[in-house]
Amino acid sequence: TAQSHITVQSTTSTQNSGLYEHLLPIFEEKTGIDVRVVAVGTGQALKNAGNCDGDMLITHARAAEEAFVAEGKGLARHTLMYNDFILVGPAADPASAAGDDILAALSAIAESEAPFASRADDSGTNKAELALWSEAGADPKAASGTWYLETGSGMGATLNLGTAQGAYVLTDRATWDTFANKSDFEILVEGDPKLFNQYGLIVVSPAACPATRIVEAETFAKWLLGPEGQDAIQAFAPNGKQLFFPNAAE
Amino acid sequence: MAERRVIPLSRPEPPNAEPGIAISGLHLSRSGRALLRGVSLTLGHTGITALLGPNGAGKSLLLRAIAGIIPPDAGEINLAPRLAHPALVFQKPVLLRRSARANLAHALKLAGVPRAARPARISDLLEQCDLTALAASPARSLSGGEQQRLAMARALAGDPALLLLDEPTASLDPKATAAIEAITLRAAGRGVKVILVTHDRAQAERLAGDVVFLHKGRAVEHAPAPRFFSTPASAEAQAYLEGRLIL
Amino acid sequence: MAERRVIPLSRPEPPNAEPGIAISGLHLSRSGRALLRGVSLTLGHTGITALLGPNGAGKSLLLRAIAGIIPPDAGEINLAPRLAHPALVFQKPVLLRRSARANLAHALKLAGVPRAARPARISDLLEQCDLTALAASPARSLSGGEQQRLAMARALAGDPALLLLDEPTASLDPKATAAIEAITLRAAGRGVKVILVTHDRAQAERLAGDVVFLHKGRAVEHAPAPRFFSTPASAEAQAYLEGRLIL
Amino acid sequence: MSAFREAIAEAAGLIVRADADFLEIVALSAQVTGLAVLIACAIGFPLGALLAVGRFRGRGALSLAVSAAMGLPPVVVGLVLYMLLSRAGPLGVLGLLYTPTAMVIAQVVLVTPIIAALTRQVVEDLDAEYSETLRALRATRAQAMGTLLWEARPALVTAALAGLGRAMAEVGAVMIVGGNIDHLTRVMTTAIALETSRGELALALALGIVLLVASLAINAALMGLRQRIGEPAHG
Amino acid sequence: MSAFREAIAEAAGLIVRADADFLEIVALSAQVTGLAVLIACAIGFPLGALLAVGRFRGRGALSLAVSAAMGLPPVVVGLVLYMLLSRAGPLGVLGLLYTPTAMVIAQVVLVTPIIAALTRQVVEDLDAEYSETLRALRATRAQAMGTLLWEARPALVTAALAGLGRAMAEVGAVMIVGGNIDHLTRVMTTAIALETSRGELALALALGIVLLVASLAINAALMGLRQRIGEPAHG
Ligand SMILES: Nc1ncnc2c1ncn2[C@@H]1O[C@H](COP(=O)(O)OP(=O)(O)OP(=O)(O)O)[C@@H](O)[C@H]1O
Ligand SMILES: Nc1ncnc2c1ncn2[C@@H]1O[C@H](COP(=O)(O)OP(=O)(O)OP(=O)(O)O)[C@@H](O)[C@H]1O
Ligand SMILES: [Mg+2]
Ligand SMILES: [Mg+2]
Repeated sequence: TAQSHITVQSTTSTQNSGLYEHLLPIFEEKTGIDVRVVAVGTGQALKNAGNCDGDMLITHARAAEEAFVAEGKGLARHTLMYNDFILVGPAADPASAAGDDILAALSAIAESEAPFASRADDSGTNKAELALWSEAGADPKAASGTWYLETGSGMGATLNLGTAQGAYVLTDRATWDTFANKSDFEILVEGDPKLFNQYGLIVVSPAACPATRIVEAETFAKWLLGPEGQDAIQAFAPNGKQLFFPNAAE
Repeated sequence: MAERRVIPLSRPEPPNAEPGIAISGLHLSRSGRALLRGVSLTLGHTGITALLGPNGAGKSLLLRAIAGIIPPDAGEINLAPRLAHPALVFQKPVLLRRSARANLAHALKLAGVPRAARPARISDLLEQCDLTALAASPARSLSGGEQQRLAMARALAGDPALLLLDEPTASLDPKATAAIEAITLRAAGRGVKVILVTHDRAQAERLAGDVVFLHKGRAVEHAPAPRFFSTPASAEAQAYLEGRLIL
Repeated sequence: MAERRVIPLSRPEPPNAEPGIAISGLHLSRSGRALLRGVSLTLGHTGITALLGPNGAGKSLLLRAIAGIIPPDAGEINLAPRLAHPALVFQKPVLLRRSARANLAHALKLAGVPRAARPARISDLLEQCDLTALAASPARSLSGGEQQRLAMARALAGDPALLLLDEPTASLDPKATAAIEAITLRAAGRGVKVILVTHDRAQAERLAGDVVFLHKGRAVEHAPAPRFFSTPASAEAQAYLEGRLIL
Repeated sequence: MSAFREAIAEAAGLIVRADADFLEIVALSAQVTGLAVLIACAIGFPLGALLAVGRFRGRGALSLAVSAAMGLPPVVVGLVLYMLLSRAGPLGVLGLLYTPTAMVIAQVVLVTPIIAALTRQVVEDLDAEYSETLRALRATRAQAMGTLLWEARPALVTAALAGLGRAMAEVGAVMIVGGNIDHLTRVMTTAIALETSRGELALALALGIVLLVASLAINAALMGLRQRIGEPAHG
Repeated sequence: MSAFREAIAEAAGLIVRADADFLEIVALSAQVTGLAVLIACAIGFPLGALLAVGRFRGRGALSLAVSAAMGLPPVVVGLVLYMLLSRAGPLGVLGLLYTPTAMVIAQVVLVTPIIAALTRQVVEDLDAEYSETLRALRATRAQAMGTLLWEARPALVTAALAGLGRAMAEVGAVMIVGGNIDHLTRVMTTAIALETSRGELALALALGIVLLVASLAINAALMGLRQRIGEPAHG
């Protein structure tokens, strides 16, 4: 039984993958601190933490995270772990997007106007996707509602839509590997360095939010960023596949 | 308890020997109370039968059973084919939340009267029951007597061959009472069979050919009206007519 | 239209000269129809006043106005302080969906009778209205006459000094009618003021000290009962008593 | 509470500006909800009346099922429809998933039980009053149902309003079967959910306020109607 | 339709295994929903009766507001409560955000209008029948309300069931104010939403089936009650 607790505002991808169910029991066992995870979109997570409704943030939108710290709301941003984004789509691959070049794949999709489902929810994944589109020189938003489907929902919901409609989806690997409704979808593009996906950790500043349980939050942050936590992340491999790669030391 | 006497009707019977209404061994109970306890009766095809009896004797229940609204627990009710579709005027009429006219229109529709024929029929019914001036009034805002007259008009809408009237003049003024009695007599004159529940002895004497006296769920006596009122056979009927009650 | 005559009551008045009930210029309309058209009346503190008139004359409306249930459009109703809390028996009583006993218990509670005193009072009321055997029956399943008696018992629950009865015996058998009349007379004997609407001329003659005759929303005549029945002053009342109707 | 003030200003701005995107969302919401409630009434009124006065085997069970179905979780309804309508599903060929039609179907499924259950209660109560009279007038069961429904209309408006409330507020099911696709299946509630997940709370709240204003307007109109048709009842 | 078969098997498995986590979620759902509906009834019944028979300024407006509030979008309710209960909000010191209490509050806000609006309709209908009688018996307004509510109880059970249905199905608001925190604020509906976003459709559906079975059981119990208390009415 935990004496004290902290609240973590987190992205959905980490929760959906089951990472916390793996990490938290280990941490709680050791410290007796009860960690409560609220999984929402990155935008909402930052907003909630800005309202002092969380003691810690785990998100993956570097620019927004740095802005959060710059505004004095967070103590510091730490790199926690990474994985990568992947492009999934129907095995038939009507746009011939498969390969290891994400920009070429996106161009091919735009060219063939094959359906593509975008989260369009300002999440970290969505921001990464939009950056890739603009790097590929395409403006899919102009086709919104035709082949470019802006779902305005979470990763899982967007994947459900994608598999039902045969629409390509850019997703993070963790969510995809643990996603159960894959239908006939396959990973079409992976390994492109542009698909790197970094997760950051921020402890909410007690100066901005006096109610922050700073001691417990720091304890959890230290643990996650330290060897024990990093090892635990490393060890998380549902279905035998590692989903997150700890990189706090870097 | 006195034996039930079934005395043949005084009015002439139609050619066929079959009775108009034959009730045998009718039983009805509710929540453990026996309310009709073996009612057997034979009524003719025509004429006005008065159904008398103290409060709670089962008159309204019997009328509803004859109308086919409540199924008896035991026993049988046989109506001659021409009497198969009776109309019933309830003791406490329930009118629709519409105008008086719309209530009649509704009844005519249910009776299968073609739409085109309804307005004339409605006017006629309103006229008969002296409601013409109130045709557009919401039925539920009518006075007690007016509502009772509307219920009567509604029952007549289907042009029934059997008319079951449950205290139809209980809250009518003398003029309206006379009018309803006249309507009833006119209907009987056309061959309509009428069963009339009333607590008004004089009314029964004025209208009825025969009288059925119900007491505690039993048909205690059935006699031609003059005989019933002059020399009631059962002690219960004697007491009733004198305003006493035998328990 | 004949002039309204206001004739002083024949019964002895209590010491104070103030009238028991003073109604002046009472007007009431609904959906454009004038239903009470300037009713002015002065009634005593005690005694039984019969309120007669054809269907739709406005008797029930007047009773409800006296009971304070419907506010008049114009005019005034003044009740002497001791008559300030009248009880009303409606023409169509609305009973709660509970047992007969529970209906009385509810009325006693509303009348402020302490809980402990209720059972005895209920037994007494059931006894008076001959409903003891039906105490546990759901009120809404009672026969028409039984419901009317229960409504009477409920009105008596509050021990009112002014009793407004709207055709209380319309569907009662002779025995029950006699019983209710006896209760009414007993109450009047105790000093309760009673206003009784009835279409039963004989009943009015038996009970009433004075008669108010209402016609088309006007109090056309107010006279001691013997005089009213022997020599009605207005043409309308004459016609009413003879079963004719003047329009 | 500056957030609220901000939201109200934003809501006013949305209405005043009435930009095309916003109007598109409002229009689709109105279409989907309106159609769904109409269909739900068309099914729920007679179904409720049938449950109230019908005499057939399984009536009790059906009545219970309808009543329990008021608690159908929207996400589950959405899921089942998703499974049926998805390309891999048995009705996939219809191509209905992620169309307004699918959203209407989802709302009909959610709203019909509410309207039917409330109608059953209302008609049952009226039937207690009218059934003997209607039987004495020899009304067929269908005619009796028709008469009772007509007599019940003020209460049916309230039932429809309850259904409308549910339909207007519903997000879980339409999110799944509609997909909240911009310019295609985005309605007010899914837009609110989206803005919320974006952390745009003021904008989300503003949309909510617009929705509530619409709800108020519709309710005012229908309650006026209810009063008008209710009048003869007491008048 | 193997997905459905799978889901049903999964649901049966869940119930049979009844593992601790699952039971925890079910228990919390029952507590939150049960408490919310009780409170909503405690507010909604008298409020509805007051709207039906009360005579006070603003009654029409309040009645309209309650009726329109049936269409309160859960996400908006969740948002507003979030803003109030957030540590940055005016009630932040209470520390209620992300607790079951906050979820109960959210459901009360959503369910009370439904119960109040339906109660108003029912009591209004009864009042048309009883008002003169009660006035003749000199009932105070409060006594009249009490009597009418008591007479209305079979219909009130239906109103409560409609509210219960909404509460059991609700996810948007409890997701925002509860946070769907494992072992703390995770209830059936938020668990279903989570499993859906994980693509675990069969498991989500299984949870939905469990929820429906619970709903059926509660409805059966309450409809039995409704019948029993309704009996004297027609008996
Ligand atoms: N559903 C019921 N449950 C229990 N008792 C009932 C029911 N219906 C009727 N009764 C009882 O059956 C008896 C007969 O009722 P009925 O209405 O036939 O009487 P009635 O002869 O018409 O009396 P009245 O002259 O007062 O109208 C009454 O005592 C009544 O209380
Ligand atoms: N709410 C209303 N709207 C319209 N007309 C009404 C309303 N209430 C009563 N009336 C009319 O007022 C007139 C008087 O009604 P009231 O009930 O007082 O008559 P009454 O004298 O008691 O008649 P009865 O002997 O038939 O009971 C009737 O013609 C009736 O139709
Ligand atoms: Mg009777
Ligand atoms: Mg009257």
